[in-house]
Amino acid sequence: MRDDFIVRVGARIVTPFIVTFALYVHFHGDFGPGGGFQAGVILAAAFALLALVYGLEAVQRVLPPWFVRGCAALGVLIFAGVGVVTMLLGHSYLGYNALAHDPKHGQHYGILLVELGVLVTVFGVMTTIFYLFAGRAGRGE
Amino acid sequence: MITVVGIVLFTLLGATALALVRVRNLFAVVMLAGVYSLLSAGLFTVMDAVDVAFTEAAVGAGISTVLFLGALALVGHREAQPSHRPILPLAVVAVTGATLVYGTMDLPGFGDPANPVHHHVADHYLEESSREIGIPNVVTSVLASYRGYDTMGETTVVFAAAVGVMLLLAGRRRKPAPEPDEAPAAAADR
Amino acid sequence: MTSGALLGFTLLAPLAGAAAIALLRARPNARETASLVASGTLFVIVLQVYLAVSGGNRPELALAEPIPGISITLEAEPLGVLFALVASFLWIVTTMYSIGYMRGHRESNQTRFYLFFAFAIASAMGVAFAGNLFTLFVFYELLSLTTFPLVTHAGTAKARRAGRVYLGILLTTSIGLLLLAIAWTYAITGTLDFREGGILEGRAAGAVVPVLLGLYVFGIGKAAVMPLHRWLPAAMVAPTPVSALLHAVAVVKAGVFAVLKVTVYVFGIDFLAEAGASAWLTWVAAATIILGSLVALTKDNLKARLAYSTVSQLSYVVLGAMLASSLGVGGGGMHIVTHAFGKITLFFCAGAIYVVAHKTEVSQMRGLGRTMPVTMTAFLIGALSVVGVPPLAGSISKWYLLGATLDAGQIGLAAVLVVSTLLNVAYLLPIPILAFFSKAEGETADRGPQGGTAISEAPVWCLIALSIAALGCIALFFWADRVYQLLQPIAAAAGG
Amino acid sequence: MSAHLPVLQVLVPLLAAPVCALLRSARAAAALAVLASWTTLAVALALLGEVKSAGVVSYAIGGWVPPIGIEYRVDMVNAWVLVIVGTIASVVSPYMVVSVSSEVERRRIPLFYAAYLLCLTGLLGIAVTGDVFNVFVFLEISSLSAYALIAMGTRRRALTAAFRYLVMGSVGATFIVIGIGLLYVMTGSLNMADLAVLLPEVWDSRTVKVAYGFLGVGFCLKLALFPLHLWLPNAYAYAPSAVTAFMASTATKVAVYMLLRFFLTIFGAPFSFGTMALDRLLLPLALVAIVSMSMVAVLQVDVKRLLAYSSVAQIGYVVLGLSLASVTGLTATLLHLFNHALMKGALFMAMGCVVYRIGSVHIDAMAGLGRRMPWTMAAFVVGGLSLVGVPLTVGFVSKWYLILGAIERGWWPVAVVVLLASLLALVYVWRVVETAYMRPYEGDGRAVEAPPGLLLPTWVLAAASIYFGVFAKSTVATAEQAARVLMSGVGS
Repeated sequence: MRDDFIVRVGARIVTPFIVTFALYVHFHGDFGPGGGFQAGVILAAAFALLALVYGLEAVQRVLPPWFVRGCAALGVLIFAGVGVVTMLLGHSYLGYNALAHDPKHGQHYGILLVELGVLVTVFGVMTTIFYLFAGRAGRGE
Repeated sequence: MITVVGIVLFTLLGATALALVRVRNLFAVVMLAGVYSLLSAGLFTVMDAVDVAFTEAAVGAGISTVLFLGALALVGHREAQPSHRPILPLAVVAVTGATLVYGTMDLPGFGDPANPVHHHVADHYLEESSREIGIPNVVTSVLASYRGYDTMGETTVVFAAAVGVMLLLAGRRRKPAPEPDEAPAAAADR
Repeated sequence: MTSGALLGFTLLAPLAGAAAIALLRARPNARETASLVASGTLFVIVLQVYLAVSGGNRPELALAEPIPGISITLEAEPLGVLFALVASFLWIVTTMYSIGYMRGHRESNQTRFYLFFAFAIASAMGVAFAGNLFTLFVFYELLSLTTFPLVTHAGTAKARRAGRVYLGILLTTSIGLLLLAIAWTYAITGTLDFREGGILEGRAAGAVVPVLLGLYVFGIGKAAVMPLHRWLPAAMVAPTPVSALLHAVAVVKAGVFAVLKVTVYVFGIDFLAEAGASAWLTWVAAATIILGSLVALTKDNLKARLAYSTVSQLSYVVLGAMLASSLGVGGGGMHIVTHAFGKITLFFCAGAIYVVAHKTEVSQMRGLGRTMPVTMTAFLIGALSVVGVPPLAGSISKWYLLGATLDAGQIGLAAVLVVSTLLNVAYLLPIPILAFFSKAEGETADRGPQGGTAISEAPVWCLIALSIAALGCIALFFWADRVYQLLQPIAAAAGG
Repeated sequence: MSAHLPVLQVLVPLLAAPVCALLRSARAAAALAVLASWTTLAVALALLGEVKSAGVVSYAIGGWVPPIGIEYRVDMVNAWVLVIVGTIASVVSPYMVVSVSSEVERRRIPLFYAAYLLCLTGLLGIAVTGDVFNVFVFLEISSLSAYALIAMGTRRRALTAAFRYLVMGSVGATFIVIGIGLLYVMTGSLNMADLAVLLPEVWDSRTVKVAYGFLGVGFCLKLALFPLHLWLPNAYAYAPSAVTAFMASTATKVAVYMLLRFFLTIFGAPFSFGTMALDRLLLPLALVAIVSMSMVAVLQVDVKRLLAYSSVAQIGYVVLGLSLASVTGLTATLLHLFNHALMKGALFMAMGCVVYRIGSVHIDAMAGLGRRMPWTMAAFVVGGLSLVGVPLTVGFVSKWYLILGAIERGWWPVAVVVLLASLLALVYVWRVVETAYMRPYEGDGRAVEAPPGLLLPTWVLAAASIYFGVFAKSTVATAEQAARVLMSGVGS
């Protein structure tokens, strides 16, 4: 596929849109359907597309395996960490109200942060798994 | 209109499921699985569960198809012929299905506003969400705040999956240990 | 020292002995000294308990309460004291004997032997002073487990098979029947304590009583009531001091002791007699007495013959208990003592013969009386005691038991005892007669320079031990009063 | 911080898991895993103390009052289960440090600890929560990580064993989530306490009964009740030693807890024992499990498999206690959860010591080990005697209550079966003991005593299975209180 001109150009054009869409899905989750989970998946799909077209190595130069692995773990830490912070601020675990003076703002920040955690983990996990499969396939043949 | 769409989608869904079971070419199986997810996403949309539909489309039809294909590259395209007819599994599936159908006969009618699901905690979510949380999408406020802890658990599930795959696949080439039957003999040889 | 603490020391003394044995494993002399010191100490302690109990006290010591309402408690009462006295005294004698035997026979794993012997004695003390059914059960099981390495001491395939039979039967009966009986008793009465007059009276009636009693009698596999006696002959592969432990010091005695104890303190003699629940078991015991003797007659192997003799003799005690009268229980209690001394003498002699002359079969023992005069004289005394010839100890207990059967109007059972005595004569007495009055076959021919009539006695430790045991048979005849006095309170409580 | 105890119970391993995954040093990951496990136990004990003094502890996550948000709710029953899981985790984790270093590739070890911590998180999460959907979420966490952990066994068959577990486990989880879904449809609530109030109104509907059935099948798959136990023997036999010890002592126990919680608290004992005849359904299965699986265990030559089958039989005891439908029976069930965890943990850990030295647990390979590895085999003997139910071991205590429960109901044959099965246990335990002690050692010199890092944890459990057999007062009291909580609906 790497030699196919149309695919290469197509992928190059489409990818920014996919990434943008992922971000839209993430940040628009408060208003319409979507959120961190879907955004993470879409983001991972964007990089999977690139890897299919340009080869795994090319993508891994930009997003090294250790980085996506780190993302997988980091997202969980972000999510759980928000809870720890609210706990330290004297509220109950994941009580976002603690995050700002106005409970509504607190909720808003909290939701954004935890959704970010979800996004990071889902993106990291999906990409890691993709790397592992794709990487092994390359070596096996 | 909605009913017709629903019936069509369900018929297609059933046909896809049957094909999935019958087809032996794994490549086709993966594609059909993608189709299945897409159809389900359609059904969810018809049932006004847009968030679920979105997720199903992104995960079921999107990334998992890619991952399945990645796995296929490792194991080949043809499914091994099963050694015996799966009578017992079929019976189990039939009984399970029948039980589910039996169970749904007492189910409250679909979309009935008097249903308990629409009243107990749902009332609170719908009425208080904007006051307590202040964002318009109630689904998000439930997922991220009211039941945010579940979402954290699900994030952990996803992470656990990655840990599992990494443990299994991360560059492993280990020497297989002797099977139990050989073990004592091997010990005696040495 | 309070008398309760004394009971604790009956467990501690052998355990401390075990610890010393383990520590001194590299120095056999020190190790055996530790064994002797521990056994001597234990006997002194038990004597103190005896003094306390004969003074009318009932020392008690609660150790733990594993399950709410069910405790591990030690309590001294006459029957237990009697059993403990016998076991602790015979431990001394057996240790002496072991020193001679184990060294003379160059046995391996001697440390393990002394170690588990001490454990077994500790368990026996626990059985003797058990204050309730649960405690009895616990120590009864411990006794099975701690004697297992002793039974399989040789480690051969035969020993392993014997060990399997041994543990198999003892644990099967105790877990399958005895534990069930105990749980049932608890469910009925809400207590497991031993009480004078029993705990079941007024709480159980009808068919429950004989069934429950049957569960107990057969569940206590160590009493070797037929058909659950197989473990005892199987265990004959063990070294002779172990046989002594099994047959005289602790194991089978723990069994019949437990039967007596259950009869007296769980059912209560009067309750049993009223309910008539034990009648069917007197006949089981009677059958065991006769069959055991008959099988013994057919055995040429000396230890096997003695083993079946034990099976038969144990049922004397069971019979005594099942007669459910104070005379029967007293006679049974006495028989535990007298049979212990008689049988240990016989086993000591059998072992001595094996160590010195390597003979195991009765038919090989012609002329042994001349090479081993002391041993064979002791054997004669032991045999006569078991038969029940005065002035030897065995005659007293048999007399009481016979009296008990007659008292109960059971002529049939009395006849069984008489017949059994005749059978005893038939299988025991030919051995000393052969040894003293017939010439060894091909005398001196293959025995080399030390053969012939030259005296070739057992190791001196063995001789001391078997002489003490034989003298005990005689002495007990004259001290029988003391023993019976000790048991008097039970008889009194039973209104007998 | 004590107000946050319930959530800390889960949070500590949950935070430690991703950190472990990020670490590169095996040693640091090991230290973290051990530390997290010990903290877990400390929290569990503190919780138990609080429940004992203050009654039910409730924690509203996110500050949302239940049933709006997710509630953590700890009473005697789950406090007890948390202590079991915490105890086993804190004993097994240091053992894991030594045993895993010989069984798992070095650079994989941090991930291994991450998986272990996730599994622990999942189990604790199931036990602590008061929300049915939350149960499912944490069930998935524990299951996924368990599959991976089992696949880490050194033999190739570990992979197929893990896969089989994955298939059957997923079926179980699906059944459970269907059941939960149906409950939600019928009541509109996911909170356990709330459900318990709402459900009686719809008891009669088919949907609730079907939900009950689906949940039951799902739980029985997870707790490996005969005949749904097929995944268990291989999974336990081929998993790494420490994983086997951990899983055998915790995973099925937590599954039993789920069953008790759903059927006795949420649906309520009257519904379970009355309408659904749960006791009469489970009784035959439990009895068949006890007898047949003990017999199968007798035939095994791989000792880990033998112990695995024994586990299935022991689960039979646990379920039998439930099917006695009385406080005594449930006391036996809850006691046996703890007691069996202790003894099976000790047994599997002793076998881990053997694997560590000679690489096999084939019964013939164990000949003469009684002398070569005296402490290891002594621990096995202790655990084995406990399995048989010899007095002064924990095994006796739970069996005693089981027998009493059976006699109370007048079910004599049941009491007899329990005792008979003890004898079967004696047979299979004794086969190993006899091989180890009575047969001469035939291997090369590799069989020497296991390192203290393995031996010490093994003996902690072995000693505990004696200690709690001699001083069972506190455990019995706790279990009985918990049993009363579960049976509260029936008024006894």
